[in-house]
Amino acid sequence: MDLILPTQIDLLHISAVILLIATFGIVVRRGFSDWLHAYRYQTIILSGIVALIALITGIWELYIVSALTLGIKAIIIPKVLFYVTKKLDSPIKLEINPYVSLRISVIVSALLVAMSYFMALQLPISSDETISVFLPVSFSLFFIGLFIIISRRKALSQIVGLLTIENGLFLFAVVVTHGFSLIIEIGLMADILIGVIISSILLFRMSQTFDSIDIKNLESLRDD
Amino acid sequence: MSENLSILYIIFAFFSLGVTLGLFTRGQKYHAYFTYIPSTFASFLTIILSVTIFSSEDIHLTFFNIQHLFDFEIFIDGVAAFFLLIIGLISFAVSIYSLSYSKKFDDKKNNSALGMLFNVFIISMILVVISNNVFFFLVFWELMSLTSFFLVIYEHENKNNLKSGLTYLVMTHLGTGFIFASFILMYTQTGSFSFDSFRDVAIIPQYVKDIAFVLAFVGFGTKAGMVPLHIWLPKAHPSAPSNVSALMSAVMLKIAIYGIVRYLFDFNAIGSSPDYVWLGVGIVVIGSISALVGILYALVENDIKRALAFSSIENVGIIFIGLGLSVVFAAFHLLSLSVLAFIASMFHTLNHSIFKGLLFMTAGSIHYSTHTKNIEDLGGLIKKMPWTAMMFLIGSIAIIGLPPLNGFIGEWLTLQSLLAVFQIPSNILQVTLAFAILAFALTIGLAGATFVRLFGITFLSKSRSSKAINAVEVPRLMLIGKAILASSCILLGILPFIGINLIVSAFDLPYTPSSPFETISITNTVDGNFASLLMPGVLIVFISVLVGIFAFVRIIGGKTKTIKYGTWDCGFGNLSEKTQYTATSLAEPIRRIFGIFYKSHNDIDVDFYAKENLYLKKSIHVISTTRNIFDEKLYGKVISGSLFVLDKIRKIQSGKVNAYILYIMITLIALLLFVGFGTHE
Amino acid sequence: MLEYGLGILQALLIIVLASLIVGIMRKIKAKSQKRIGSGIFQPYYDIVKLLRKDEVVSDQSSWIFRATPWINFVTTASAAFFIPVFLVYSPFGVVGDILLVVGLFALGRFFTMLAGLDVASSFGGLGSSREMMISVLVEPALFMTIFVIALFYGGTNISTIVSSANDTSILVVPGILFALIAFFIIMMAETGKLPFDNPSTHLELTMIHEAMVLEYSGKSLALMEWSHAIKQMILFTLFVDIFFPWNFVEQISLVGISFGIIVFIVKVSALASFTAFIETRVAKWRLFRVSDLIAMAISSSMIGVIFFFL
Amino acid sequence: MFATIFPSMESILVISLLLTPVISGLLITLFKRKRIIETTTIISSLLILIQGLFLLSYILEKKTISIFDGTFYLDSLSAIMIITISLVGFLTSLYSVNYMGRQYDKLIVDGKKLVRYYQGFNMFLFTMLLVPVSNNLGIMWIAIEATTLVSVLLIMLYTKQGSIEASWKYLLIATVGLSLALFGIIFFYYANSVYDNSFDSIHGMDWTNMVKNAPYFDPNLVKFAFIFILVGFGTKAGLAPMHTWLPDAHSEAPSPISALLSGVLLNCAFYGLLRFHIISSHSIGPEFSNTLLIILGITSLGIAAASIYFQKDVKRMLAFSSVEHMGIISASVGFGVFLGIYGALLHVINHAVVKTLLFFSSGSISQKYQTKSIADTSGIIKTMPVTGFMFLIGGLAIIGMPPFNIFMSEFLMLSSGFSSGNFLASALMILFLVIIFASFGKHLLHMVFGNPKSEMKKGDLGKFSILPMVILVSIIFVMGIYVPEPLQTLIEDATKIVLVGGVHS
Repeated sequence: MDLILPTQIDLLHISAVILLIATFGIVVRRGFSDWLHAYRYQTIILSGIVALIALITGIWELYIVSALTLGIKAIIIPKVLFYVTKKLDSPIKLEINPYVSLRISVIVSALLVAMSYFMALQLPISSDETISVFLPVSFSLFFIGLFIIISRRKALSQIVGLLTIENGLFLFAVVVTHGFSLIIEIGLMADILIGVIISSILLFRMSQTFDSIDIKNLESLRDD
Repeated sequence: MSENLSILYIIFAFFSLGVTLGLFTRGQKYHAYFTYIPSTFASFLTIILSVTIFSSEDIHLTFFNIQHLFDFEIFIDGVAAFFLLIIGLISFAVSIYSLSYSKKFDDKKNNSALGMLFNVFIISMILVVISNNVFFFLVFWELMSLTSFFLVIYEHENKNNLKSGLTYLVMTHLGTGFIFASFILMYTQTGSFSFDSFRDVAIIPQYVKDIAFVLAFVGFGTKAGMVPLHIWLPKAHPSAPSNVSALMSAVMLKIAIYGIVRYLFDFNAIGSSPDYVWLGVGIVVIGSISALVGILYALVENDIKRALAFSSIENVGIIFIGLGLSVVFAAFHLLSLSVLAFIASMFHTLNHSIFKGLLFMTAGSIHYSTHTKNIEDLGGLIKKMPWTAMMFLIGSIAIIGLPPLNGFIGEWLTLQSLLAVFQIPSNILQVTLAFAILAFALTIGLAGATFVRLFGITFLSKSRSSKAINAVEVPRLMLIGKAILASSCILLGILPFIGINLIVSAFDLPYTPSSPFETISITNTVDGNFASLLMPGVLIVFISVLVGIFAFVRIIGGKTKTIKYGTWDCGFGNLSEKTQYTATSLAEPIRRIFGIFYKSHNDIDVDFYAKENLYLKKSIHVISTTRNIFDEKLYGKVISGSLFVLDKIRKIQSGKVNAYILYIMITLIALLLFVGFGTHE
Repeated sequence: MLEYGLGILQALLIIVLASLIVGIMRKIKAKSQKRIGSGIFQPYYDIVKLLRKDEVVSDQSSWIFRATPWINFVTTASAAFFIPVFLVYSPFGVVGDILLVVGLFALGRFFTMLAGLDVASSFGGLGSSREMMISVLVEPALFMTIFVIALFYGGTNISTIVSSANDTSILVVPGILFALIAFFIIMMAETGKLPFDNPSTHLELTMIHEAMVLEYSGKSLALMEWSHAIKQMILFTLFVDIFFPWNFVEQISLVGISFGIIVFIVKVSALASFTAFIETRVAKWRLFRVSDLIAMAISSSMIGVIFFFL
Repeated sequence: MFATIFPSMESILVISLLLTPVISGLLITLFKRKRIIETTTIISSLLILIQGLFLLSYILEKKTISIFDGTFYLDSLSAIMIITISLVGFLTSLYSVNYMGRQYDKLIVDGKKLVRYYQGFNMFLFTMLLVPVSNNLGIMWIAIEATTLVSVLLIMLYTKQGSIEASWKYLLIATVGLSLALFGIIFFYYANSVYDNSFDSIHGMDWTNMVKNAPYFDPNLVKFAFIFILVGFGTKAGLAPMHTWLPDAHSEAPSPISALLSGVLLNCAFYGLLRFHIISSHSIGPEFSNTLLIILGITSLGIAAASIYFQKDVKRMLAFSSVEHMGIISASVGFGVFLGIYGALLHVINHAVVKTLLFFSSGSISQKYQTKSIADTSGIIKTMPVTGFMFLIGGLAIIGMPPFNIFMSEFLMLSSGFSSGNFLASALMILFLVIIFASFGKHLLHMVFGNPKSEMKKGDLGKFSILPMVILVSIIFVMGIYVPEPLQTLIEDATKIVLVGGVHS
């Protein structure tokens, strides 16, 4: 590993902070399109980070991977989701009262970030600089995504939550394993893409049958 | 040795012949003969096999193994042969009986299934008794319960048959769970599943054998119908067809007793040190409670087969008293008394299987000709079905334990072993066992009352309903079936030494086998004659007195005529059958005395000729019901309580996706914390 | 061979003297009620008269109704064979013991109850159901007393009991006293004496034993009466042998035996008159209070047991 | 007999095994006609079964096969999986021809949907076959993720409300669960890379490589990683707190698919969990992962016991019984005794066979009675004697009645529970099994016996649906008393792998 210039280290820190802010952006917003914009920024930052790591570690595959993420995750997936939200025939395009009010969800996400930093300390990963910076970030991305799925009422927000978890996972993979072999990388991307397509089909079906994509009317199968 | 084995193969061949024929002769006219004749031959051969085993040495061989630990091995020693005898004798009589009894099911259902299951049921019982490996014992044990379950719900059109079938299956499965746990406990010590390894006592520590025996006792007790776990028996036996309920009650309960005897005898789970007394006392206490509770419920039961099922619980209780006493005496090294108690309980097992089989068959023939089991609308059947009445009378005299027949001997032996309690050193024990005598004596009294009621109401006086009026005697084959058991009742009663020698040689007990006409004598401590009984002698006294009195009456009285005339009706004119005592009213005084137990409740509705005038009553209708405290109080509470708890747990399936993801997050964090702290110690 | 002769003599003695005792009791009861009453040999005349009369049998009844008198008589008479009267041991003792006697009584009672039900009249049913109730309670009491006696005198064989009672003559032991009380109550219940059952009247309210034999006439009635008397006689002899075992004949001599017979008759008639006296003093109790009386008998025998063990 | 031919023979076999479903999927998309689709699916699943049997005999001789220098690695553990997948797959294809054919005639399903069904069916088989074959854990994860996506497509075949809800929940929970699993895998990969100085990223992800280096992993890291794996694969395997998607998904999917889901897919996820259990028991000893497996096993058994009594829908009840059986399998693997693991692996096969039979028979029953609710179906033995008999045998087998195969494996597992010393867990297991016996028995009896509510003409549905059921019932009866020799040796080798983690290559 060549000597990392100080500027690169605080560059890493800056990019980590920006990524967290973008994730908080998703948590705070209410409208469908706001989520998707926030998600798009997050993915762009993510691909920037990947390029930065590629620059630092000098592994050329990472450049392809960051290009791939930019292409698929930042452009195609949001476009698909925008198309879906336009086609939804439910008039109001925003989430009125999620299970957890926005203010509390911000506090909870901050708590989750703190927890992921505490968890990262437990793990005996100290050697590499990039890992020690980005490991807690990926954990927090993962837990915030999980929290979004739990606390929101609209199906679309749950998809966005799912994608945030995927981003956290992807960051963790790139940081820790410097991108395992390309086949697995492509396999991952394909999975996420198909996942989004299927969930958008389901979204269409839901809006046709329930004419609203609120999770409330998805509770008929239960043990009462 | 080899010819014993060949008999065994022929037995299996005949039974499987019965099964296959049962399957393929579905609709034909003579299907009953095809299914039941093979089973008659096979059961006859079983009797011969068991008798030969008594004399020659045991069969012990391994056939094949399906896994390195599960090998199908057979071990027929004296103990197994004794129970084989019971199975053989009763299924021989019942198969002849069902040759014509199964005609009753000809019209409604494909009764070839009945024939097929009947044969499979008997084979599985035989296999249970002879198998020597835990896995195959449990497989055949549950196969026996499964086939008897299918037979219980044979008429599954009416709802409560299904419900009782389910209770039966679940309770037996609970019992098997306990038996399984006890066998596996023994397996953990010996490392192999075969019973031989359980037999060499050295390597199994004492406390393991204690726990294993207690678990096995509860497991086998459920199947035998011990009190707290008996609720399935009065439900399951009556709903099965009568030839099957005869087999179930007479033989299947004994297979459960076989299990306990195997544990007591072979795996000698009971060491001979005084700290085993609490086990023996426990068995005696449970036995006396089951006896008392069983007979109390039999007394007020109006369905004849339910009453007989309850009386099976009582008799199983008596058998347990005998077993418990033999354990208590063994614990105090009083070997001769422990042998006496053991002979008493085994003799009672043999007797009970005989007369209970007889009684259920007679109940079956009543059901066959009058199509009803409720004794309230029977009556006067002795005139229409004289032979069946005779058989029922013999059966009831035997079951009550009245002198000439075999029940008396069993009871007499159990009473003697109870009376011999005074030789036990510790005082507290003597007093507790004295209470057991009180319970046992009360049971004998109540049994007498029950069978007076059952016999009196069903057979004597005027018939109470049209069903009873046009009843007709059952076909001859059924009578032969019953006659076999009735004659063995009388035989064992008059010459009890046959039974006692049989048991002594089967279990090779250190009891000096008395000469054929020798009295069954027990000497007390000061070797005076504590008690002795010579049944043939009693018979001689009977005959001589009869001849004497007959001569006396003939000489003094001279020839007198007997005139038939109506019963004394205080001049009111012809009495309808309404005026005679019904079954409920006959037991009413006793129900009043044991009120706290029965919680009996009479609801009376009276209707009047005219509303205003309350004195002119048109009719009074009294329905008196007793509640079964076990069903409602004990089981009702337990089931509703557990359902309440289960209901709470299942609420987690709430239907909300967010909640489901929350569960995953919580489990993740909980496990991480569980690990997180783990690493830092 | 001589013992067997004496044994048969003993049994015959019981069977023959049974009606005499009934006559004595009736006489004493009449006297205590200030009436003359019939002679003490009247029961004999009744039996002979009945034996000569024709029988009327109900058309509803079955063979059980006709067989019961014979079975009843045979069982009670054969029970008489095992009871020592003047000899300490009864030669037939080895054949049966006191449990057999109780069993024979139970067999007789079983058939009487069935006969009661057989005639399809409410009287018979009434008698049988009450008899059922009382017999259900008497059985445990009887077995408990037998248990106490067996404990004290080492065995259920009647000859052993009587001979050990004769040797020890330890009447004063409290356990035996409680057994005596219990046995007396059971005797009253078993033979249908007053607090339990009023033998003389035919009133539905009071009769238990009478109700069952209501339908009998002629020979069968004679047999039933006679077997009832024998049963009563056996119970009296047992009571006398066990609790007042004075001067039994040890060595067999003509004078000894005749003296023994006379003493036996005196003892039994004394007991009979005492019970008759008790009967006149007490009224018939309500049916369901009778069970408390028998429960008292059971508890007293239980106390007897505890006294033995402590 | 294959060993003599040049080694590439195995590779042809494995490749052809994987490619057959893909080819038949393509064929189906080309020819749209019903007759052709059905025959191609049957032929392809038959081919898979035959190749699976060949592979089985191969592994029995040579213990392991590894081709393309380690990307595909098969040992006796994966052989068990392949056998279950191919057997159940073949029988399901037979049954779905009859089942979907009848739905097609009743116009519940139109031509397009039928094509989509058979495409999904073949892709499902392909993805499931990929799981036991792949040595690289990343590929295995992708395969399992693909099974989720394909099965979601199959579940949402019908457009009614219930199937949308079920598929949405299934997609969401499964993807969350599997991303957790990926976290775990990457942790293991990291643990492997940190230790192995000569770290070649290509083989880092291979299971064989990980097992070899396992003893030198950092214990804390392994514990963290195993937790993520346990929760991740546990969700997909339907273990306790994460099982919530299972009843909805299995009851809304068409019956043949829920047979595949319940019978085989749960086992694939459990197979993945088992692989990591071997690695972790290699590196930090088996106690850690054993206790976790027992805890999750007993909780899922408890929750299943709690909910079966209250079920109103047949297929939901069967789904809960799958949760119960997965709980028993994981608990008995957790007992960590040779007999227990042997019983668990045997139970994997037994459970797959019996559960498939139950779903087939309940599928035809609900088609005949037009309702899935337990209360309305009664007297099946009268209206549909053969299917009723099969359903009864399956029902009795699933609750552990002795003459059938499940009793044998449960016998082994419970005895291992006692001999491994955790008495509390085994006592709880017996208690829950009895509760389930009572509640399942109640519903089973109500359905099979009694007299049918509305007048219904007697008659079973279709010869094709009876054939697979007859095969299954015969397997149940045979396996109840006698476990065939080759199967015995196969399971013994697999147990050796799981117990000691002995890697042969």
